[in-house]
Amino acid sequence: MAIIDFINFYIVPGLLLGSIYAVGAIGITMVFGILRFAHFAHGDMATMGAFIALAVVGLFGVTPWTALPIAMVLTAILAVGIDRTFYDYLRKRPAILTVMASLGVALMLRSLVQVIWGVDPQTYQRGIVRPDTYFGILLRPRELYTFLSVIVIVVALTIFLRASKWGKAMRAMSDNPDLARLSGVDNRMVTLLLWTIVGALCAASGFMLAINTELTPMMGWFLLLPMFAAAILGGVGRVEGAVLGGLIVGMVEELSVLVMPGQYKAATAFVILLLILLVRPRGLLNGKVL
Amino acid sequence: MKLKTTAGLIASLLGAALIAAPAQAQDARIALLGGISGPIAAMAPPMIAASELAVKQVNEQGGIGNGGTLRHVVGDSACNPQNATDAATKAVNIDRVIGIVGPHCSGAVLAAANSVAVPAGVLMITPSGTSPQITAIDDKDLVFRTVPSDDYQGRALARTIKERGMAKVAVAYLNNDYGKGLAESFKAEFEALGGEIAGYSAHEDGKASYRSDLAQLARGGADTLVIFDYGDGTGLTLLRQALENNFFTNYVGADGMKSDAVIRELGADNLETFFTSAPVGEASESLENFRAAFSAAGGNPDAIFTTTAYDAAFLMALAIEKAGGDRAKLSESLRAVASAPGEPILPGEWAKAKQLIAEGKDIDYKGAAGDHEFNQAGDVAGNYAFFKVSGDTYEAIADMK
Amino acid sequence: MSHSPMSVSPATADDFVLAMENVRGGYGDADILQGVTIKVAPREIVVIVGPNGAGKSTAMKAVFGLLIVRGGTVVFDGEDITGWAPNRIVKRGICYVPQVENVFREMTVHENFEMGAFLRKGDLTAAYDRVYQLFPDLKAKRKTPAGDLSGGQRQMVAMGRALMLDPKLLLLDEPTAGLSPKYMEQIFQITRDVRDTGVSIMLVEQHAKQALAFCDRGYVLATGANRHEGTGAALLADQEVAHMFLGG
Amino acid sequence: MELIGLANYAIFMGILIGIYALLSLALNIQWGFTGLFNAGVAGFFAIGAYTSAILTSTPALNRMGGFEWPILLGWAAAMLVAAMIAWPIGKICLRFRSDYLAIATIGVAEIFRLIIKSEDWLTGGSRGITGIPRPFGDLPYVQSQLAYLALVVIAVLVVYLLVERQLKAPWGRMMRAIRDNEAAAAAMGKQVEARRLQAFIFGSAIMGLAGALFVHFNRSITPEAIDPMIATFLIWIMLILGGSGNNRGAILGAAVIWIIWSVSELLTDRLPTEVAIQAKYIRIFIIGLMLQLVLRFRPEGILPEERKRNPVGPG
Repeated sequence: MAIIDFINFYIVPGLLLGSIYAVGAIGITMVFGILRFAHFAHGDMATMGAFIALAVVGLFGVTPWTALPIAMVLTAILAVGIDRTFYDYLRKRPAILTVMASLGVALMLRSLVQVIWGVDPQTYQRGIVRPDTYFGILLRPRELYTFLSVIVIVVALTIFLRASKWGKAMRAMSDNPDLARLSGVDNRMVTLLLWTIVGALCAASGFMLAINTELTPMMGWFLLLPMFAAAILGGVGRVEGAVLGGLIVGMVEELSVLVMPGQYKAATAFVILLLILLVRPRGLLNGKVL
Repeated sequence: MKLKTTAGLIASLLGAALIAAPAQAQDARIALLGGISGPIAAMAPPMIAASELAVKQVNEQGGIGNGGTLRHVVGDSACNPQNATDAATKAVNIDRVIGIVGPHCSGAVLAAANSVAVPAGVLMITPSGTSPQITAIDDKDLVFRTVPSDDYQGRALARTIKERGMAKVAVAYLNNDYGKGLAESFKAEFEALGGEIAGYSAHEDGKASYRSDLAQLARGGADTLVIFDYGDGTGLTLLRQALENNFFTNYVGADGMKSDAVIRELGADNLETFFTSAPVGEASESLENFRAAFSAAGGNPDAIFTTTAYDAAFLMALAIEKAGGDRAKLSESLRAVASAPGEPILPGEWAKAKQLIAEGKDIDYKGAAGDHEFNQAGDVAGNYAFFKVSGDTYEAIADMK
Repeated sequence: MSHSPMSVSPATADDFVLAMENVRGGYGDADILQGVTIKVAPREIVVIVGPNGAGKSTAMKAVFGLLIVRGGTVVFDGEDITGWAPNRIVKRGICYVPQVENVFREMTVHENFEMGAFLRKGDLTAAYDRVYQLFPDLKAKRKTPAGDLSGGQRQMVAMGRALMLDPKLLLLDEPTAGLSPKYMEQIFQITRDVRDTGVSIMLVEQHAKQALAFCDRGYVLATGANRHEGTGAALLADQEVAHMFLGG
Repeated sequence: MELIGLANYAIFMGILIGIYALLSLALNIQWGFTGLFNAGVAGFFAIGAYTSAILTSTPALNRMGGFEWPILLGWAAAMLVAAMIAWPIGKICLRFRSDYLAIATIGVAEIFRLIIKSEDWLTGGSRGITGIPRPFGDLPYVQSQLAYLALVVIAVLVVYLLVERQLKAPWGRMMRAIRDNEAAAAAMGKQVEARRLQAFIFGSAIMGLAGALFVHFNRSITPEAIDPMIATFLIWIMLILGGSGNNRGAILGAAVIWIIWSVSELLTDRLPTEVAIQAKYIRIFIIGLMLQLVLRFRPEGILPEERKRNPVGPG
């Protein structure tokens, strides 16, 4: 196989898939890190975000990429609302109850998507797009935009977390919640910020998946487990770890077909997950152990 | 004590349900069970709508028996055995149906037939359960299907595309009973004919990317990709990614791919080398009758399995009419109305059929998806045509032998 | 007004930065503190010592609102703060350095200090200068994650973080636990330096002898109640106290 | 006439509730009493189902078996194989703390599901296994259903009594101590690990039994039956809703959820078809909402765990 084919048909799709996983995994790892629970509604929240973008495209006739920021804001508001309504009052109780609540939210979101938008697969823009060539590498505009958006999101988030007062407060909360509270960090504010960011990231990951494939009510649910694998692989609570984990999971999934039958592609994420839990439960970048 | 409370709760809820459902003696009740929620959620509503069209036509053209109405309930089999048996049990015991059209998925059919329909003596016709396992059910002649076992279609498709000069193909199939059944029979026949399978792989539902799968398939040098999947599911993603990357020249699907979603989302211009097979009736007016009626009713005749779903419901109604509503005679009557010889009845011709039955004449339903000459096991032989995309719809370009 | 028979305070309540009187309470249903009285005067280093399970750390947490207090009062700087939430107490001017997990491990030294000053607005230059002056070792490590530092340096970061809010009273929970004698001496020295910048200090110590030797006043607790109190030197000289800690 | 229909339906519901109650009881052993967050229920359910199916079904051409074993042997084997597979998994996974264990077990169950779907020689792949005998399957419909209900009820009863007895024994007291008190757990060290493993294996064996009861009821099994939604998460919802830590709660939760799920459809079926189809999606919403309501107003579940030392009730 020519190197260029290998890049075009295995590496680039792997990176693309990995980028989508990464954006979702960042949210999961942040919820894990700060609120200490596995957020099972993450995938369905991504679905919701993707469909909200579809609604924005339909209502205002804007291009999908213009709809994305709007969808991110709306999904962020939704995420904050969900937290206030369904998770917040469980904060002092065992984490399992919040996990269960998030499972319930997942079901409710999926059902809403089915009722509002129906069950047919849909796309933002009809037709197919053949790729452009950049030094032999085949890329479609939407793929280019996806990569760019992921970079923008990761850089912006990193700057926010490293340089801003509240970003640092969020890291502090993830690092050592008791001490953060002793330092006077307001829990509620951090939680509000967290869900704003998580909601926006969910919308982004759902949107990117949808624009590269189709929108279906189950799309996010299928995304959930690879995203968990990515978050744990990178190290819980580590944003850069989630990105790394996402890229690795995406890449390994795409490359797995070289050595395994295609129907086991879905298993690769879990195998990676189990291996990492066994060998290095803190993840590649030394995350938290819950 | 708790048991009593629970039982009381069940009883009161059921009571409420029953009050809401008055039954009249001369009416006949059937159930339409479909995978409304679950993995084939996108396919189920049009299929249900097609079956309902048959029910509507029956009632508009004289109803059942002497002034009776054909009533139906819609149940969700969710494509899994748990929900399928639940829905079938409710249909049989609470709604007192005498026939079930459905369920849609083979696993659901197996469970619902084995633990509900057959023991309870209720006739069941599935429009889309394609697994060969259904043939083997010990069914007391109560389980039928209007969709051929995937064996027929896979083989017919192999012969057709071999004839059309596609000698080296790659096969991508969805890892479920539908995809796998087609892929296996296709492969066997295609290789027997001297064709070369240059790539053969299964894929799971719901993954975000299939590009490396496709690249892997393309490595064998095949110019044609045969996709056994659903056009409003993963098959759409797969076809899109294959087209966008120019992995192959020709794309061929079975009936599952003959979905309007494919044309709607990918665009007809991009589908000039996309072909599908699908079951059709021998008399071409059969399909036309159905298409016209279903379009008029707001349905989409290109949606998957709508023809078989319509035929299943129409056949059920014919059998009920023939049996005079007698549950015990139902399967015998079904065989009578479906098989030659007899006066041909096309989709929508309920009034004519009703009159012939009343006169004691033999009829033979020639459906939108085939003639439905049931064999011993309640299976039908397939009758297929080869379709290409033309404008916003599919156009038959050849019969498949 | 409740008052403890043990109370032999040298001055009236108004002269103390902190006056915790006859406090009872615990984490759950059971009272761990059975009536504890501890007072800290301005610019004073007060040490709480006692055997394991005496309620030393618990007494400190009672000051900081981390306990369910079921009796007694905690008065800080003339205001009754009994039952206040920790973040309110922080704003009022008490900072607490927990025994363990007292730094943000993944954040740099400097970021730890920033977090310490989270509630402060305005120019922080003076505050940073103060901590880096107190802990010159940390100046070179300001970009190092606190988790990568040695135990003694981590303790400095923890104290520095607490000092960023410019508290009137600093609570140190076993700051020398697990440190080598050399570091222990250093921490004590730093504690004195901190006091000299005008802060009152209350600390809980496991190393009773060393701590009593360096403090201004000490309290000996046992089974959740006051046993002895006095200047460090006086307590060290006390036969009963010596017996308690030297064994035999 | 109608009453017989009602009774038939009630019998059927009883059978499925019984099977789900077994799963819920098994999960209660693992989560309710031991604190093991097993989110791979479907995996052990599947192992039991397929084991019994392969061993008791009639011979098939293109897969292993069937061996036509007696049904009871098939059930015993289902429990045994589920336990045997649970042992190494527990050995490896139980060291993870709650959420990690959950995600690891989801992963294990998904791998099982993919293997079952793909390895035709063993499980019949996506076509599944048919020709599985059903005890009393030759009786007329109603009698056969009743007989099966009796079997399921006996199984639930036996498991219930067994678990209750174990809980009152020192074993159960120790399990709860381990769950509630980290320090006590740490102090007991190695022994704790062994106990947790025992609970995991015991629970998994019962999940296997539930799987076996399920396949013999349907005389067939296909991979759709082990979808994580209906074979793992639904059971979690049942247990949390019924009251984790309370065996009667576990059974009640199974009953309540299944009845709501099933009966709600009866009511929505009276609506016009388009609305009825929408209503099926809304059913999923209702289950989600129910879960939220219980978590909000009764987080210990409908029947909370009985704790002697903590008489404080909800509210």
